[in-house]
Amino acid sequence: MRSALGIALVTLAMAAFAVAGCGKKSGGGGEQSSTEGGKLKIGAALSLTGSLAKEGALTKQGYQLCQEKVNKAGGVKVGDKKLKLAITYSDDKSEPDTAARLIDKFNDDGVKLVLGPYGSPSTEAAAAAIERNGQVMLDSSGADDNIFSKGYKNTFAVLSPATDYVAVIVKAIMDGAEPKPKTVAVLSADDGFSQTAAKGGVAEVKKQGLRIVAQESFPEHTTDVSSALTKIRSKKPDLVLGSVHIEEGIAIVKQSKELGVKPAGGFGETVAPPTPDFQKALGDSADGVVGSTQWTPQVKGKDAVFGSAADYAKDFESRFGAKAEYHSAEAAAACLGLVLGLEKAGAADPKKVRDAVAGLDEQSFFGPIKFNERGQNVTKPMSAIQVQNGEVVTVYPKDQRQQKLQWPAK
Amino acid sequence: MTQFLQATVYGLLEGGLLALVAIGFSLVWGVMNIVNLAHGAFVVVGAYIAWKLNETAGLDPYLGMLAAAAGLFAAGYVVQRCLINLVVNAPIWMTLLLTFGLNLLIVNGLILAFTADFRAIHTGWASDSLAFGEVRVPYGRLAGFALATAVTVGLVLFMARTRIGLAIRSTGMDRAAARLMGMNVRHVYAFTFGLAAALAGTAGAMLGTINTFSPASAAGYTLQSFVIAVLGGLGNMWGALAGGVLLGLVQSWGGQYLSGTLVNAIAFGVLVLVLIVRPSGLIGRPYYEARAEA
Amino acid sequence: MSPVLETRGLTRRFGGVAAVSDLSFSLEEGSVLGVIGPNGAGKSTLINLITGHVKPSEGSVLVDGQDVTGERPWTIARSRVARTFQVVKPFRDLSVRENVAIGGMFGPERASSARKAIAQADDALERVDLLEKADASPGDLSVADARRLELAKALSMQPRLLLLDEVMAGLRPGEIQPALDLIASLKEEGVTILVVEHVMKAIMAVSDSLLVMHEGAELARGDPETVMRDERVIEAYLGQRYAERARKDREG
Amino acid sequence: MRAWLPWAAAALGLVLLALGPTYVLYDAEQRTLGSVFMFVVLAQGWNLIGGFAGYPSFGNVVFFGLGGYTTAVLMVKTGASFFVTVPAAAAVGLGFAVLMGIPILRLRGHYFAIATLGVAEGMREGVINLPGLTGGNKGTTIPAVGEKATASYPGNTGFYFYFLILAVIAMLVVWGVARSRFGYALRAISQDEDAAAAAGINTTRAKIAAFALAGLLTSVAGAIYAYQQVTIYPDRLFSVDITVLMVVMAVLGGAGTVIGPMIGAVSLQYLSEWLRDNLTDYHTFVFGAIIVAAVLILPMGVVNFALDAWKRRRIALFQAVRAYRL
Repeated sequence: MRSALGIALVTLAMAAFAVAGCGKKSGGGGEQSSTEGGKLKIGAALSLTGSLAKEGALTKQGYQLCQEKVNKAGGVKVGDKKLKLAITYSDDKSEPDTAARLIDKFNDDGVKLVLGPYGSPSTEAAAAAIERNGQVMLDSSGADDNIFSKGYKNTFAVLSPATDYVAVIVKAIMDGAEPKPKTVAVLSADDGFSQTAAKGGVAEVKKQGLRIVAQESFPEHTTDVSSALTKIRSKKPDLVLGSVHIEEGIAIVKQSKELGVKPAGGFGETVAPPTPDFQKALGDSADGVVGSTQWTPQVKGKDAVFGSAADYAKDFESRFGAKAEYHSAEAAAACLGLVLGLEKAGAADPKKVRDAVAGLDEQSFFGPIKFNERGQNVTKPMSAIQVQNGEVVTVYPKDQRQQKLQWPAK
Repeated sequence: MTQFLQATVYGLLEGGLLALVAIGFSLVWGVMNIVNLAHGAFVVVGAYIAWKLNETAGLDPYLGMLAAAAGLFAAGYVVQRCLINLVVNAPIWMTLLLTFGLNLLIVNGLILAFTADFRAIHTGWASDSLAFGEVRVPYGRLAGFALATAVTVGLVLFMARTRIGLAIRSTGMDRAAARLMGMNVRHVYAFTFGLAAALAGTAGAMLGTINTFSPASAAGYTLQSFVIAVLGGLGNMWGALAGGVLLGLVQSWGGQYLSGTLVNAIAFGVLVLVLIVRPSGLIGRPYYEARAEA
Repeated sequence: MSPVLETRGLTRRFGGVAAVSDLSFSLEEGSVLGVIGPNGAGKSTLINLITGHVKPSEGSVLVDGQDVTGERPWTIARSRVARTFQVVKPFRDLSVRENVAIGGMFGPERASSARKAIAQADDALERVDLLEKADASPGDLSVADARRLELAKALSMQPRLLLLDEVMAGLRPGEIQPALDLIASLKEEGVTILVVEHVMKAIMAVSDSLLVMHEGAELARGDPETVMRDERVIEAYLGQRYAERARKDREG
Repeated sequence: MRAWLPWAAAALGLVLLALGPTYVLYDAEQRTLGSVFMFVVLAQGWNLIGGFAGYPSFGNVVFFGLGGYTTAVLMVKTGASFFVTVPAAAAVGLGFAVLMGIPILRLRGHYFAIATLGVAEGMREGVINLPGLTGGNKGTTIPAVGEKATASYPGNTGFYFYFLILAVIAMLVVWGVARSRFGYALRAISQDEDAAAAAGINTTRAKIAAFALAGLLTSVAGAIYAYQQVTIYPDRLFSVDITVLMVVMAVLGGAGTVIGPMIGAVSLQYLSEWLRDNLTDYHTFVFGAIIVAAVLILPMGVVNFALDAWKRRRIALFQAVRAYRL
C-alpha cells in the first residue's frame, strides 16, 4: 500500500517531468531550425571531462579557431546567403554511450551537421547514431578502421587512417637510415586503435623486407612494459616499434634503459614522441626517438580559411598561447571540411552536404582533403618526426623535412 | 635462464613498490576496518606534491617525498578526525561510499588543478642500472625496494616500541578495552589514518621518479592495494611486503610465459582465489583475528 | 524410545584450545537439563554445536536418535530444535511481530505465506506477555522485553527441544518468576529443555538434572542437590562465581 | 485513502509514460528516460542482494557486462535475432550468479565486497583476452546500423519501451519479493545471519537466490544496452563506475525498500545530467561532494528518512553521524 503510493507518485512525477521538461514535440527538426537568423548550428560532443579530457580540450580549440576564422570573414557562403557558424559543445564525459546520446539530442534540436568527438570509441558510437538519424559528421580523431568497415555513409574522417601510424615511421626510417635496420620488434597496446596501427606497421615492415623478431602486446594505459622488453631483449632487434599512447610510450624508453635494451638503430613510437610530456618525462632519453603525427607546421597546401600550415600555427599560438599541435589541427581540418562541403553544396540540407563532402578534392593547411568510398582521407600522407637535442623536428616526408633523420639514433 | 632471472629480479623490485603503495591501505583496514577507496588518490597526491616542488623549486624528489609525507599526514589526520570518524561504526557500504566520494573529489580536483596530462619526475639516474652479467638492476627501483623494506621495518618497530604504536595496535584489537585504558580513540584513529596517508604519499613520490602518473592512475593503485592487503593478511605489515613481492613476481613471471595482456587478469584471479580459499591471507594468521569476517 | 538429545564425545577446538571437550550426555523427553559453569567454560559453544552453528571437531549430536552432526543450522532448526542467543539477536528493522513471524514462515510448520505467518505470530507473543508491544521496533524494547522477544522467536518454531542461553540474564528478581513459570509449563507440554544460566536460584528451581562444565569438559553431572554438594564443583565453580559477581558489581 | 487509488495513479503514470514517445518526447529525451529506466533496473538488482540481503556487492556490473556480451556475441557470430539472445543473456547472468555466489557468498563484509569487485574486474580482463570471441579491447559491433546491417534496429522509441518494460518488471519483482517469505528471509539474513539460520531459514539458498535474481535482471538490462549501443567495449560494459552508480542510487534512495532505488535512479540520473549541462568542468567534482554530503546527511536514503519523519514525527538528519560516530 505504502510502496504502491510511492510508485504512483514517482511514476506520475516522471511523466510530468517528461512533459514539462521537454515541451511539445513538433514534427522534428529539419533544415529550418538549424539555419535560424543567419546562423548555422553545428553540434560537437566532446570529452571535456573524464579520461580523454586533455585531448577533448585540444579538439575544442581547433573547432573554436575554425569558427572564429570563418565568422571573421563573414561566414560560410551557402547558396546566396552568408551564414555564421554557431558550434554547440556538449560534454560526453569520455563515454561512448553519452556521445551517442548527445548526437540524438542534436538531432532533436534540428542540428544535422556534426563535428566529431574525440577518440575512436566515442566516434564509433556517434557514427552509428549519425547514420540512423541521417546527420552528417566530420570526424577529427577517430582513426580506427572499425568505424569505416561498416558501410556507414555519413561519417567522413579528415585524418589519415590508423594503419598509417606505424607504417609512416617504418617508411621514414627506411628512407633516411644508414645503415638500414634489418630486424624489428613490434610492441603494441591492446586497444583497438593501437592494434590496427600495429597491423598496418607489420604490413609495411614486411613490404620493406625487414624481419620481425618479436611481437608483444600489453594492457592499454600500463606503465610497466618490462615483461615485453625482457622477452625481446635477447632477440637484439635493430629497431623497436611501439604502437602506443603516451604512458606506454614513455615506459618503453624508460624501462629499455633500465633493462639494457639497446636496439642498434633506435626506437619508433606512435602518438607519444611529439607531445611535450614525452620529453619532460624522459629528459635526454627522449633524444632520437622517431614518432608519427597527423600534422606538422611544415605540411604543404593552402586553403581559403586558414592559409598555409605555418599561418595556422601562428594564428593558433596567438589565440591560445600554446604551440599548435596535431589534435587541434585535425579538429580545425574537420571543421574546414564541413565548411568546404557546405559551400560546394550550396545548401544546408544534410543530404546535399553529405554528397558534396563525399566529392571534395581540395588542398588545405592540413594537406589534401579527399575521401574514399569508406569516408577515409587516404591521400593525405602522415608525417614522421624525431626528437633531436630536445627539439621535435620533422624528418619525413621529404617535402616537409626540417632535419635529416639521425640514424642510428644515438 | 637470463630471461627468467631478469624477470625475477624485476618482479621482486616491482613487488617492493607495490608493497609500498599497499602498506598504508592494509594498516587502515586492519586497525579500523575501513576500506579506503581514496587510498590511490592519496598516492597520486603524493606524487604531485613531489613533482610540483621539483618543477617549481627544483627540490630533490627524495626531499619532496618528506614534504609529501608530512602534507598527507596532516590531510589524512583531518579527514579521519572530521569526516570518517563520524561514520566509522556504520555499515560498511557507508564508509565505502564516503571514501569513494572523497576519491572523486580528489581525483577531479587534481584534474582541475593540474590537468589530466601525464607527469613524471625526471631524476637523470633512476633509469640507470647495475649490471650483473646480463641481469640488470635499475637504481630507481632498487631505491624503491630499499625504501619499502625500510618502511616496513620502521613501521614494525614503531608499532612495537612507541606509545602511539602500542595504542594503535591495542585499539585495532579491542577498541572498547583501549578506551577503558584511557586512550583517546578518536586521536588514535586519526593518527593511524594520517600515518597511512603519509605512507601513501611517500609511495607516490617514489613512484613519480620511476613511472609516469596522472590523476587517473589513482584507481589502479587502490585496486593493487586490495590485492596485496588480501594476499598478505590485513594489517600485517610483513604481510604487505610479502604480498607485494608475491604479486610482483606472479605478474612478472606471468608476463614472461603467458600473453602480456594477461597480467591484470592474473592479479584479479589471484585475488578472488585467495579470498575463496584462504580469506585470512596467505601469510600466517591475520594480525587482527577479529577482523577475519569469513 | 531414543532420547530427544544425545551427544557422544562432542569436542570442538578453536586453534589449539578445546572450547568443548569430550561431552557425552543424553536428555529424555520432557526433562530439563541445567548447564552451569564459569564464563568461557564452553556453554554457548555447546549450544552452537547442537544447533549446527559451529561444527564439531570430533563426536556427534543425535536428535531423536537421528545423527545430525554436520547438518546446517536451518535443517536442525526445522527438526524442531529451537534456541535463544546469549547476546539477543533481534531482526532490527522488523517489528516485534514480524520478528516472531519469521519462525512461523521457515520453521517446521511453514506458513504458506508471509501474511499468514504474521497473523499467527500473536500466539507466541501472548505466551511471553509481549503482545501489547507487537508493533514496536525491537530497538525500543527494554532488556527484559528483548529477552522475551528472543524467547518468543524460539517458541514460534514450535520446538520439541529448546536450548535457552541465559534468557534470564539482566532480569530483575520480579521478572524472573514469569520466565520460570513459562519453562515449567513448556515442560508440562513435553518440551525438552536445556537451560544455560547464571542465576543459581532459577536453575535449581527448574532443572531435573545439572551439568557443570569447566574448561570445556564435564566436571560433574547428576541431580541438582547432589551436584551442588560436590567438592570439586564448589572449588572450581563457586570460587569463580563469586569473582564473577564481584566483577558485575563493579560494573554496576 | 482507498486501497485502489494509488494503483490507479500508478497505472495512469504508466499510461502517460507509454504515450510519451508518441506525443511528447524527442529522440534524445526518450534516450535519457530510457537510461533512467535502465538504472532503475540496475539499482533494483543491487537492492535485492545489497539492500535486502545486506551483502554489499561491488561487482554487480559483471552481470551487466556478461548480459551485453552474450547478446552481442550471439548476434554477431550466429546472426541470432535479439529476442532469441535475451533469454540466453538472462540464463548466463543467472547461471554465473549461482556459480560465483556459491563460493563468494560465504564471505562477509569487506571481503565479499572486494571479492565481487575482483570478479568483475577479472571478467573484464578475461573478455579483453578473448579477442576471437569478444573482439577484445577493440570492442565488438552488432550489425544493426549502416549499409551492411543484417539485424533490424528498434530506434530510440523501441529501446525506450524495452527499458520501460524491464523497469516495470523489476519493480514488480522487488515489490513481490518485499512481501513474500523470501523477502523476509533476506531481511532476516541482512540483520543477523545466525539468528536467521536458527529460525529455519536456509541462508545459503536464500542468498544465492537473491544474487541470481539480481544477476538475471542486470544481465537483461546489459543485453538491451549492448543492442542499443551497437558497438560495445569491455571497459564500458564492466566499468566500476556503473556498479558505483547503482549502489549510490539504491542507497541514497533507500536500500531495502521497494521505491527507494527507483527514486534514487530517477533523481540521480537527472541530477548528473543537469550538472553535466550546467557545470561542464566541475560536474564530477561536485558529484563527489554530493555523495560525501549525502552519506553524512541522509545515510538511510530518502525513503527511510520520509517514513521515519511520517511515523515518528521527527526530522532525522545526520542519523548515521548520531548513531555511528566515534
